[in-house]
Formats: sequence, structure tokens, C-alpha cells
Amino acid sequence: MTEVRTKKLINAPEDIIPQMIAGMVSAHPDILTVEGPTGRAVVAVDGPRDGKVGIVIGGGSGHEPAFAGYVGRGLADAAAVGNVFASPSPEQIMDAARAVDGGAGVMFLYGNYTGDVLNFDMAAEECEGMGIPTRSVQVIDDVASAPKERQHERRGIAGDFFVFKIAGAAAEHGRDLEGCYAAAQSANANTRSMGVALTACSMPQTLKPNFEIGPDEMEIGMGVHGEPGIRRGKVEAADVVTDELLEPILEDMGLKSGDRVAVLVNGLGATGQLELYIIHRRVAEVLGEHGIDIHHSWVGEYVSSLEMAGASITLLKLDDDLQMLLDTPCRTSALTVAG
Amino acid sequence: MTEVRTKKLINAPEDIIPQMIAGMVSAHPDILTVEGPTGRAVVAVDGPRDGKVGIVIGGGSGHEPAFAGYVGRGLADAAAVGNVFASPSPEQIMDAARAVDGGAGVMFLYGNYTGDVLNFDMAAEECEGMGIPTRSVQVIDDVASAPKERQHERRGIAGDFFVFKIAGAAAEHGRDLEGCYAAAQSANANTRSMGVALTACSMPQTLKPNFEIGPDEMEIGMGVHGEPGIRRGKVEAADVVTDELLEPILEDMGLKSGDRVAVLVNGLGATGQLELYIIHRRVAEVLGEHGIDIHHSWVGEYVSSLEMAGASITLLKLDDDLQMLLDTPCRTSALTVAG
Amino acid sequence: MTQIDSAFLIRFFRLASEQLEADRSYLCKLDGAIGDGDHGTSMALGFAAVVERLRRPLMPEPPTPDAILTEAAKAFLSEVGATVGPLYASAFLSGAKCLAAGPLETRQIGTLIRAFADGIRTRGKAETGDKTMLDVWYPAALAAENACGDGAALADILTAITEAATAGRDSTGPMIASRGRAARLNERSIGHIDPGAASAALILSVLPEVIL
Amino acid sequence: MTQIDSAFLIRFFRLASEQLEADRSYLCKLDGAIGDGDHGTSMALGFAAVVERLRRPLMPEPPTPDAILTEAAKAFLSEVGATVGPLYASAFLSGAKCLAAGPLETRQIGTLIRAFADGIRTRGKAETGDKTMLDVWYPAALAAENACGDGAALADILTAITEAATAGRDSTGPMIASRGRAARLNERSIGHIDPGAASAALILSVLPEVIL
Ligand SMILES: Nc1ncnc2c1ncn2[C@@H]1O[C@H](COP(=O)(O)OP(=O)(O)O)[C@@H](O)[C@H]1O
Ligand SMILES: Nc1ncnc2c1ncn2[C@@H]1O[C@H](COP(=O)(O)OP(=O)(O)O)[C@@H](O)[C@H]1O
Ligand SMILES: [Mg+2]
Ligand SMILES: [Mg+2]
Ligand SMILES: [Mg+2]
Ligand SMILES: [Mg+2]
Repeated sequence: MTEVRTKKLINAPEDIIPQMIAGMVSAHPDILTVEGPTGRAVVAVDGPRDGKVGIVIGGGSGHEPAFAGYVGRGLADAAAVGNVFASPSPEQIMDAARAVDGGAGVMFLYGNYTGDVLNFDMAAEECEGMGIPTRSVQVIDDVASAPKERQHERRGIAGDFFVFKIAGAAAEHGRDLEGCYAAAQSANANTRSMGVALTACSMPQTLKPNFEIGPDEMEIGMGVHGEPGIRRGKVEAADVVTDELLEPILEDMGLKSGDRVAVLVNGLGATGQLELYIIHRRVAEVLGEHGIDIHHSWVGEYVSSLEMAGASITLLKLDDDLQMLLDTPCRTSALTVAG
Repeated sequence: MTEVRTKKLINAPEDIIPQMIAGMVSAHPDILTVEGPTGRAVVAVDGPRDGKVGIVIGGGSGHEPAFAGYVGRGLADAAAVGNVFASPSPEQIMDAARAVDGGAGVMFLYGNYTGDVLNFDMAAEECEGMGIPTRSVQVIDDVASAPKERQHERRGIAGDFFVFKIAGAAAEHGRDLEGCYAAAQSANANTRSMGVALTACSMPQTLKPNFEIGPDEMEIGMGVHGEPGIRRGKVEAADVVTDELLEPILEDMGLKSGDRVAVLVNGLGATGQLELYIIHRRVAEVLGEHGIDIHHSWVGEYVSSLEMAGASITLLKLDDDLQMLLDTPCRTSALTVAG
Repeated sequence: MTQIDSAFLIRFFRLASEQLEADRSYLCKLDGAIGDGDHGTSMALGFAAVVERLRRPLMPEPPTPDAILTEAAKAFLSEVGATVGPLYASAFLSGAKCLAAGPLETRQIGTLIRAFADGIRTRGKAETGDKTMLDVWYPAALAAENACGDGAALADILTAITEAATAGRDSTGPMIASRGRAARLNERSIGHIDPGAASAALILSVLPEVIL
Repeated sequence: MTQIDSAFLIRFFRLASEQLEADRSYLCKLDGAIGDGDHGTSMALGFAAVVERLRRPLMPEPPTPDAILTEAAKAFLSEVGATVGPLYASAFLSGAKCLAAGPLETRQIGTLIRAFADGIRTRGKAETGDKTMLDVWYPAALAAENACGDGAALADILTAITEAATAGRDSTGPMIASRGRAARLNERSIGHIDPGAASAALILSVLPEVIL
């Protein structure tokens, strides 16, 4: 199996990121534009405004629609787009930061990976040097990636979706940098995910599976870059898998009857909505049994892993403020919340 | 390769459709409900209204978000959901028709396949017998499936997206049955698609690839159920493939400088947005060279083929009425057009 | 069995259903080549639904042959839809008409087969030579009628049916499809057995076991 | 070469770049096992960007060693970002400081290697034993300094470096990662060579060819 090269519709591998960005802008010129010399800062056409906190998200490519798909009015003002699975560079992040700076400071949001932390921190230092106040939020939703005592080490996976959405809405409501940061951190503290992978993904440069997984195996807790998870075993029925993903989330969050959540059942790539909805059915069933209320659900591909087969489940525990921010309208290529 | 079983997150294969429907309704209770004894009619919560033409779409499953993902205010009032790749039955379609009948007649829209035609025609006969006037539109966008002289024999693929959207908007604007039918037929006559497949999909019942395709091959013109296309060859660069898909569309439609189109670059399953945007980039480039204006683009999975890798390109040639209808707000789980 | 009566039909649906279930993936594979790979599933589900329906009480009690075929049509159609739902529903309804006056002699099986074929043709508008299930149903009907008219023994009539069905199935290989999903392939459908013809031959292949 | 000067550095970057490009998929494969499979690509792209940059005119003209390393840092970082961008950028900037007063004797190569290692450590906060590239850079630096201090011949210093680098790389196999992406695997990182250590060993492996 590892001998077969994965087929992809790309041109030269070294051109994929610029060509993807060109494709996004050509598809959504009413929402997106590119600013700065690196060509890697995708900026909302009508997002950044004087006096509004600038929201910059970013990370490696291969997770489409993350990250640039979440750029637009009411959500992120810009995304810094790295190479496949590689953090954007400080220069690329700075292009984004400069484009969104409206005098009220800039907030960076990204998944908690060494590479992203290093690069965004360098950019943040540069901003501070220029007199632009910044705040950084590392999303840490993946319960499979570290125990609760070391939750600050956890990876960011599909929970990006909720944390970005909340941060964008907070900024849209005109909150100041500390207010936006507080909202984003509240979302981050109340978001948990866990995923399962069924097949490997392949980098466009190698077209070879990133890792080996048996023809009847799944990996519970695998990361969105194919980082090993916590258990490998035979593929099981959707309900069994769903329970195995959901249980640690419920436990980690200490959810109880009467709580309200938003749900994201996220496809990693090759797994389609037919399967994702079967998973959501079970999620809703289990939450119902626990007396936990679903405020809103999203089911589809929101933070992908190239063409990996698999899925993840994310819960965001809501309070009134988070709920209001979640419901705040936004218009991006990947998510429209209508007013 | 055919020996390996495709991994899917499902429970018992015979339960997948009811469980998928349960999942959809549990995820989008504000948009969707199920009506009728077959359990296969997914109905818009606030779609059907007295005096409004009822819009019923449908077809086999495995194309998610088609069809039930397009049910909601401003688009379809109901979808009849068949088994994987199999038309819904007349009874299932009747559940949908009864749910949406508001006294102004019902319009059925579906892809042009023998099975769908037979079943929807039986339902239409039954409606007429009950005094519900009906009109049926078979979507025929796939230029690869028959030559222009026999275009009424063409298959319906991703072009469903545009034809359904236009029909739903026409009904939302209060047009009568003939008016809705005229708008849908106008969309149908102005929509053309062509696709390429890189890998096979597997039925949930067999978990075996539906057809054989070499590890370095692609099939141009393949249908959304894996029906053979018009040319098999080595996988080529995205731009080359895009040109091969786009050329017959442009030629068939006779598009010329100054024309306005909407674009859909649709993923079949395993092919992600990174690749789809690279394709859109080239589509925009070629249309630009021809002086053809893009009014709006959608890029993502809109009519899928289980986990098949591949993509299709669809163009809808717009006049003022089609453009107005395309821009009309709608709210469904798969498509929100904000007002 | 000497009559095509209710017992015959019940036994027929049960054995056909078992046969189709056993050959589900073979039929799916045939359909994968020139169609969408679901034919085995639709046929197996459809016949299973019929068998399931016939297990429950039917009016009149005991049910008449035409009541059985009418219920079979409904059960098949409402279970699978698909292309084969309407076609086999029409086949069974047409068979119901042909048995409305009461049971036939077993030797007259060709009459029932022709009724099925006519039902399929009326609904689907195909003709023999279009590379469909009709390329099995009509030749089988003809072979049965001819053998019956020639005064052949029941066993020989059944052999004639099976042979004609097999030959009909194989005859679809070199044909270009002009109905259904495969019709868009033109020459590329050549060399593939039509899945609907193959399932028709499987259905007919159980007749000896039903009857003898 | 007898001096670690501009010519040395230019040659070093060129040879290292070729080596990393040649071993791109080996490094990706190592990274696939305990990371995300991109390490070979990031390293190859980063060093290629440096070589590309050094082909264009640099200030001052001719460029000083520290100017070269400063530009290398910028080129690498802006090309790849990733984890290795900031780490190697810091390495090169720290090397630039160490060469700011002018070229070193080739025998003092350990001083430059240590400067690189210190730069990486300052930026990434890892220590030896954490299963990272530092498990190659520090042992290599130490081996070079010891051999130099012992008065070893240049060739023997280089051998000491290569041996220490290889041993350092292999030492990461049994370690549990506590930095970077692999740190979340706990025991499951055991038994896999760290990709960053492997690429560090590859970089150091070109030194004999640079110098001799
Ligand atoms: N118009 C028709 N008349 C008779 N049989 C047909 C017709 N169209 C298709 N068929 C038969 O149906 C078979 C395909 O059935 P099936 O795979 O269940 O339907 P679908 O093509 O909708 O998936 C074909 O092999 C052919 O024998
Ligand atoms: N904090 C750190 N300090 C030093 N080296 C590190 C650190 N974190 C990771 N590394 C090195 O980086 C390597 C991974 O690099 P790479 O694959 O390019 O980055 P990423 O994990 O972001 O994909 C690891 O093998 C390890 O040697
Ligand atoms: Mg990486
Ligand atoms: Mg079918
Ligand atoms: Mg079929
Ligand atoms: Mg890596």
C-alpha cells in the first residue's frame, strides 16, 4: 500500500500554496484579498476596521477550509497561510498583522504546536516592537493529546472552529483587546475534541502515506497532521467509536445535566457527511441521555487533514456570552451565520 | 487493491439511511424535520406554505450534502432520500410531496437517471390523481454523458446545485407552478458540468471499490455514481485536467465574451479544498481569458460520490432573472445565502 | 407442484430471494463495471422485502395468487425504489393480472414469465436488444411457451427456460446498452454482462427447485 | 579550507542543501512515524532558500561570515516558518555572533557548532535528552571541542564530529520525546529516530567535504 502514490489534482508541488490562495481569492473576491509582500496573508475585504481588534488566525495548510476559509466579516480579519502542515513564518504572519491593525491591537489565534508558537511569538515580538499590542491564544482542545493536568500542552484540532468564531464575534462587537482575549480564552477553556483516523494522508510533495495503518485498523486520538493517538485497534461500529470519542470529552469537561453545548462533527477528508451524520445521531443520543442540551450543531469538513479518512467530535460548553458570540452573524467562505 | 475493504464509520449497513436522516434532523432541528410513514421525506421546518409551490428534490444517498442538505427556507421544501445510489420509491416521494403541498402545486427536481425518472413519474401520477398539479425537472448538466444532439439523455451531476437553488428561489418569490418550472428549466438549460474521478468509491454494503482504476489513472467524464466516463488516462497536472473539463463546457454552452456565469468547483469526496481551489484558480484564469465574468463561485463538496477522489466543474450562465434568483437568500444545512 | 398458485409464488419468492442474496456481490460487481454498483443490493433488498411481506397475513385469507403478486409489487417498490423497483413492481402487477382468473398449470409458466416481461417493458420502454433484463425475460418466456407448445415434459420446459435465460444473459455481453445508466457508455458497455440480465437469470434459475 | 570564512559557509550551505534534498523522503518518513511527515520538505526548502539567497549580491561586498549567516537565518525563516525555521534561524544568528569578530580556524569548528546549538536551545527551550535535534548538535560540538583541545588532526576532529552526530542521532531512538510534536506520544515515541536529529546529522555529515 505504501508503494502506491496518492493521486492529487495539483500542479507543481512547490506551487500549491500560492495557487490555492489565488484560487480562494478568485472564488471569493467579495470576501478575500491578499496583502503584503509574502503573498501569504489572506485578508478580509471588509473585516479590518479602525478601532476594532484585528483577528489573525493561521497555521499550516492541508486543513482546508482552515484557516483562510474563516476569514471574513465577523470572524477572522486575516489568516497567515503556511506550507502544508508547517507554521507560517513570522514575516507571513506580520503581513497579516499589519493588514488588520486598526489601532486596537491584534489577537493571534492558532493551534498549539511548537512551530506555530515559535513563529507567532516572533511575530508578536515584532508587533510589540512596532507598538502594536498583541495577545495570543493557543487552541488546546484535543483531549487525546495530553492528560488534564497538562492540558496547556494539548494540541489544537477542530476546536479552532469554535475558538476562532468566538474571538471574531467578540472583536465584531467592538470589545477591546483584553475583552477579545477573555472571550477567546473562555471559548478555549470550554472546547474539547477528540478524533479518529481510518487512513493516512499524503503530503503533496511525497504523495506517500504519512504513516502506516492496517487495512482494518483505526487510530483513536490521532492528530490532524497524523500524529499518533492513544489507541490503535480494529475499526468498530460508528456508535462504538462515537462513544469512545465522546466519553473522554464529557468527562474532561465535567458536563452535567442542564448544560448547553454547541457540537461540531468534523470530517477529516475522505469521510463524508453520510458517516458524519450517523456520528451526530449518536452524539445527540448520548447528550440527550445526559440531559445536555444542544444549542447548535455543525456537521461537515471544517478542519481537515488532507485526504485522511476519519472524523472528530468537538463540544463547546456555552454560557450566555459564548452563546451570543456564537450566534453573531459572520460571512466567510466556509461559514456563514445569517443575521 | 480491490481486496482491501474500504473503512467506513457506520453501524449496520441496512441502518445507514435512517441513521443518517436521524443525524441530520438532530443536527439541524431548526431547519429539518421528517414527515410521513416511510421516514424518508426530510422536510423544511419553515419551508412549505399555503399558496407557495412545493419544491421536492431527491435521489439516491451517497451524494451528501445532496439532497437533504438543500432543504430549508428559500431552497427545497423537502427531499426524498433513497438508498445509496438508488432512487427513492414513489411512496417516499409521496411523503415529501404531501408534506410540501400548499395548494399551488408541487415541482419535482432530480438528476436524469432511469430509476429516478421511473419513481418520480409514478409519484407524479399519484399526485395528479389526488388533484395536486405537478411539474418535473430532470437535471441534465453532465456534458460527458451524451452529445449535444441527445442532451436530454444527459446525466444530472453537480448541476443539481444550481437548478435546485433557482427553483427554490422562484417558489420563494411566489411564482406559480409554471413560473417555477420555467425558471428551473432555464437554469437546467444554462447549466453544464464535467467531472473527473481519481479513485473509486465503495458501497457501504460491499465496502469494495465499485470499479477498478489504476494507481496512476484518472477517468475524465466519470459520473457521480462511478459510471464510466469518456476517457481514461494517466493523472495529469491540475491545470491540464481543468482545461480538459472546462473546454467541452464552454463549447457546449457557446459562452462568449461578456457573458456572466456562476461557478461551482465540486469535490467528489476525498479531494479537499486545497485541490479544488487550485482548480478554481485555473477556471477563473481561463474564463478571464475568454472575457467571461464570474458573478459568484462555490468551491467545496456540494454533490459528492461517497469517498471518491475527484472533482467536477459546473457553470451556470446567468441572465438577470437567474442572477436575481441565485442571489435570493436561503437557509439550509449545506448552503446559506445571507440577505 | 403442478399449479402456479399461491404456494408456488411464496416458494418462488423465497428461493429467488435466497439466490439473490447469495449473489449480491457478484451482481454489484457487474453493476460496478457499467453502472453504479448497487444492483445486487437493490435486488436482494427488494426480494427480501417481498418475502418479509408474505410472512405476514394477507387478504383474502388464504391469499389468492394475484393478491400475492400485488403485495409483492408494493413491498418491492416501497422498499427499494431504484430502477428495479418500478420495473419489478410492474412485472408483478402484470403477473397478478395474468393470474387473476386463478392458478395456471405449471406447464404454462411461460405465460407468467411473459406477463412479467410485458410489465417490465410497459414501465421501462425498453426492447430486447437494449442490453437490459428484458434480454433474459423475453427469451425465457418464448422458450417456455415453445417447449410447452411442443408438448415437452415439465422438466424439459424448465431446462429450456434456464438455457434461454443463460443464453439471454450472455447475449448482453456484446450489446451496446441503450437503456438505463449504461446507455451513456456507448461502445464502452460492450464486453460486460448486463447486471439486470444476470439477476433475471438468477431469478429464473430457481424455478426447477420451486417446481420439481 | 583552513578557515571558517565566507567561502566555507557558502560551500557548507550548498553541500548541506544537496544532502537534505537527497534525503528529503527519508526525513519525511521518519517524521511521519512520530510527527506530521513534513520535516524533509521543510529542511530541503529552508536550505535551498538559503543557497538561493547566497547566490544574489550581499552587503558588504564581499560579504563577511556574519553577514552570510544573518542572511541565511532570514532566508530560511521566511521561506519555511514551521518549527525548524525559527530554530535554525536562531542557530545561524547565534553563529553570526560567534563569527562577528572574523573567521575562525577550521580546527575551531566546534565553536561554531556550539553556537548553533546554543541558538537552537535559546529559541526552543529544549535540553539534550528531549529527543530533538539538540541531541546531535551538542554532542557534535563537544566532540569537536574535545578533539581540538586534545590537539587532534583536522581529519580526526571531523571524524569525531561525524561519529558523535551519528551516535547522537541514534541515541534519540530509545528516548521519550519531551519537545515538539512528538512530545504528546509519551512511550509511543520510543523506538523511532527523531527526524530533527537525523537531519542535523546529515547537515554535519557534509563538513568533511566542505573542509577537506
Ligand atoms: N428501461 C429499462 N427497462 C428494463 N430494464 C432496465 C431499464 N433500465 C435499466 N434496466 C435494467 O436495470 C439494471 C440496473 O439496475 P440497478 O443497478 O438496480 O439500477 P440503477 O442503474 O438505477 O442503479 C440494468 O442492468 C438493466 O438490466
Ligand atoms: N523545542 C525544540 N527544540 C529543538 N528542537 C525541536 C524542538 N521541537 C521540535 N524540535 C525538532 O524539530 C523536529 C521536527 O521538525 P519539523 O517536522 O520540521 O516540524 P513540525 O513538527 O512542526 O512539523 C523534531 O524532530 C525535533 O528534532
Ligand atoms: Mg509540520
Ligand atoms: Mg443505483
Ligand atoms: Mg445500479
Ligand atoms: Mg514535521
